[in-house]
Amino acid sequence: MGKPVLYVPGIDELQDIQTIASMLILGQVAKTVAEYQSEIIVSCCIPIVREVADEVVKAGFYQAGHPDAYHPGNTRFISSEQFAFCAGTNGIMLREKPATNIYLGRFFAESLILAETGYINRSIQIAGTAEATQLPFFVAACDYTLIGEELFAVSAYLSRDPRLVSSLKASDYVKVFCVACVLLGTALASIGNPIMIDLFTIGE
Amino acid sequence: MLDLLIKFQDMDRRWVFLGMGFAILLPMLANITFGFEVDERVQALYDEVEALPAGSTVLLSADFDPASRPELDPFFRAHLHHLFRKDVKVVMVTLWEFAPPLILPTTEEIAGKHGKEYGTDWAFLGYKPGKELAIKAIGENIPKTFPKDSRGNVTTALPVMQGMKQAKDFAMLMSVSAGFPGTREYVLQIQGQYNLKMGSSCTAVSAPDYIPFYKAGQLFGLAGGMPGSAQYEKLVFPDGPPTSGPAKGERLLATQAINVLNLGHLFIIALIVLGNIAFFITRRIEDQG
Amino acid sequence: MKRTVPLVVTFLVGMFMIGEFFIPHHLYRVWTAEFLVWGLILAAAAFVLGLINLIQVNLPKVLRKEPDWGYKLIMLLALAGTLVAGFAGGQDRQTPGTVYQWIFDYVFVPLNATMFALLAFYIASAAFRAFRARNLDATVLLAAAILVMLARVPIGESLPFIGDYLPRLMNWIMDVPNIAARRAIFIGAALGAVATGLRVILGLERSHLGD
Amino acid sequence: MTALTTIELVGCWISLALTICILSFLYEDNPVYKLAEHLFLGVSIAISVVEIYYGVMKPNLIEPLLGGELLSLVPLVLVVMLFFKLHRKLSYLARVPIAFIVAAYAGVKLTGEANANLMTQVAQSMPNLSQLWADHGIWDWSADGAGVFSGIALVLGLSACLLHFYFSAPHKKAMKYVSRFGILTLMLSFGASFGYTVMGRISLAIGRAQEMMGLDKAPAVAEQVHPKTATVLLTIAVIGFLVVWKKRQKTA
Repeated sequence: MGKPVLYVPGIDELQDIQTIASMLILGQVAKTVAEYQSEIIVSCCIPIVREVADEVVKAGFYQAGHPDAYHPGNTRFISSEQFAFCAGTNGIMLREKPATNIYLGRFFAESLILAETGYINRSIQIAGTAEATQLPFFVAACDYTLIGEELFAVSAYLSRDPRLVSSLKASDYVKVFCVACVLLGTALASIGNPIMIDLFTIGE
Repeated sequence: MLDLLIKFQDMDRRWVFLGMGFAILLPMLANITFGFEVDERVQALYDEVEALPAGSTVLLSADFDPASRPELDPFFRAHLHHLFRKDVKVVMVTLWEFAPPLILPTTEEIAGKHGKEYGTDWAFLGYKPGKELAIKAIGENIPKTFPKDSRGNVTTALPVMQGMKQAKDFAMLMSVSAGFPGTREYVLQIQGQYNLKMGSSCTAVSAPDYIPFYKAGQLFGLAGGMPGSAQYEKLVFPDGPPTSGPAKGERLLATQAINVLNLGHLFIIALIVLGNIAFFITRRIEDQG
Repeated sequence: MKRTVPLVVTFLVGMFMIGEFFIPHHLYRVWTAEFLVWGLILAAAAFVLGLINLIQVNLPKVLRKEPDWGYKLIMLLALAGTLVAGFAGGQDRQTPGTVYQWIFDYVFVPLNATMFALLAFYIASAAFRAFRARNLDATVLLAAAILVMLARVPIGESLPFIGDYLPRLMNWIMDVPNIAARRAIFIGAALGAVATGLRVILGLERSHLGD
Repeated sequence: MTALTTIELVGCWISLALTICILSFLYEDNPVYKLAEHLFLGVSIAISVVEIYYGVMKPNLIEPLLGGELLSLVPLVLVVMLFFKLHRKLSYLARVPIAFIVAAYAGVKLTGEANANLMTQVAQSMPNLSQLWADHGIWDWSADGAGVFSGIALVLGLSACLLHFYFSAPHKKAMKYVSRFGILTLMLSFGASFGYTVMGRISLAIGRAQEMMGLDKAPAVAEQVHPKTATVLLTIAVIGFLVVWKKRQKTA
């Protein structure tokens, strides 16, 4: 208790779907943190993401009934340069010693530097990204890792909003449909019928 | 014994750092050299550039920063030599804000050595932020996206830009890409839509991500990481560092660096193997006792 | 009003951008391109807000002489100095010999590249710590990593017996299981993106509007 | 090669000094690193702002406005609304430009992702097995293991991974095995990715080492800079400082 939570919403723009998913989860995390009367530091790489994160955290504290505990200086714009951002976020980890680091969103090469610094700091680390190149590093250095679309599923699941959960179900059906198409398409292609391939090819 | 093994498994990571440092420095100081082969993806890339007719124009998106320079700059240099040597014109853009100070001096230097004129043989349209949006805009209308070039000339007035309105008007699109935004976004946003002929040089990290695009025919060639750059250097300069001609003085840094990679890899593999041996012995002793 | 207008804007702009895919008319393209440029301008303008936040967070720390205030001061001075050099340099700021280019070449480039280079060391320590054959999953992870590492360097190719097969096996792993896994992640992520994109455009997802 | 100016020489030495300051972080967080870190933050933000101004604001907003293009008033209004974020009471106005930018990207992504990631990836995953059999048989070493086996492995691996992410129902019975196969495929891919990445990461350190040894410069330039001497001297200085700092820390 008393140690803050560090939340890093990736380093991509607000418009990236992963960043939006991260913002939704941030709302839930902020609410929980506020309920325990702890602190949450959000470290942002993109100015406009900071502005939105600020609103989201404020709303979370408000919903938890502790609007007074909300501290705008804890949602910070660090730098829009990838490794400067990484250095700045490392600084927060080393000097403000968060108990938990949460990395959710779109990450690139900085993922391993962040996760390793968090590891030597003995923080509990939760990561999630749909960026396939960075997943191995999060898997190696974090306690829990959300892989690919699990990131989107968590935000829908935590929100408990039936409309969001239903969209999750819809993507599940599309997934099964894709698998069926791949299997059927392979069978058809193997007997010389490329109809399924043509069906999935656009703009030629 | 058990204590020692357990200690080894949990050793301070700073010992690992120290070892890694030595693994990098030793081959550089001792000047060890190894040979290497050219893989199919780099060969395909080279062949496609080689097949360009003189006078055609290439769109080059150089999207890297100082951090990824060791991997991509050798490719970038060799590629410019290759293009200018074949009298191909180059229009360069970048989506990375930190790229212009790196790529512009290099291009000026190499173009100068080949006696190429700015505006007629090559042009640099500058940096455009916005990531995917910028790529989409490049696909749609280049003069609109870059109303002026990096020197403040009106883009449509440049001789090299005559007849070049969209990405699809160019003979090929080459993406020298250190990550996001880069090759992947070009493929997603405009390659498919306009059926562009596109090649890529990327960092070793992104290479597995882009191989599906190569397999799918969306990229005609792919040079991944330091080895990709070294292989391309080998194809462009088959006789080693050039001692005469416009490329005189090129040091072929990627070819040099490939030696260090050997020892670095062996060091990490040795660490993992030793770590596992220690792990198994400890587990066995613990199981017995 | 406060809620409806942003939602209406979202819906109209989003639908218009999607429409481009189905209506490949020249005039339509002109307008989507214009919209995209506006998006670029907005993203750029947000930097002013970022700058203000930065000063709001750090300047009081310097003035109150909180711990590390000296470093914050250095940061603010470096920021101000580089801004002045950049704007004073104007269109020619990137020509060799200018202060801005000097800062870029001799301060920014080494800092950025070295920060990135720390990864060479971190990847070694992460591999040493994480790659233990604790169970089947971890063993597969570890075996694939070692195989690829060996095959990636010329030394692997010169090993007796397996040297010839190593690069081919690596290519197979990269081309078959790796592509299978990556395609699955791509497809899943694309579904997530499409679903979330639709939720945003239809106004079901409003977190970004501070709701 | 012409002679370097004093400013350039000083620059080369500063560049090496900063490199060593950052590397000192490998030992632990220390004042030298903190100095470099904060310098980096300040400089990087300023460069972003300058480049964004000249790359976007000036050519796309300011110049068209000065040129009397009325259409540019629309993005100007959006920008002004965004700045209301700073106003306590009117901050809700900023929601309109935020809505605009998110919707524009979401729309672009929707079609881009659906096309390239979804449709193309699915279309590429339907191998013609009889063709593979005719060309390569079961397994062809000379073509990196292409053949019927790989074709089937690709299709099954992809299907299993996709089904592993099936959230609507718990993974029981047959699904358990499918999901397990999916996880193993993922692990194989992650391991391979990790191993593949090591190379890129070492390359970065090589780049730094090349600079520290002067290999990145033309020989004539390197002669003037004396990079090796500089590296050794600066390293000794930083280590010396760290020793003193550590001692002081202990006594304090």
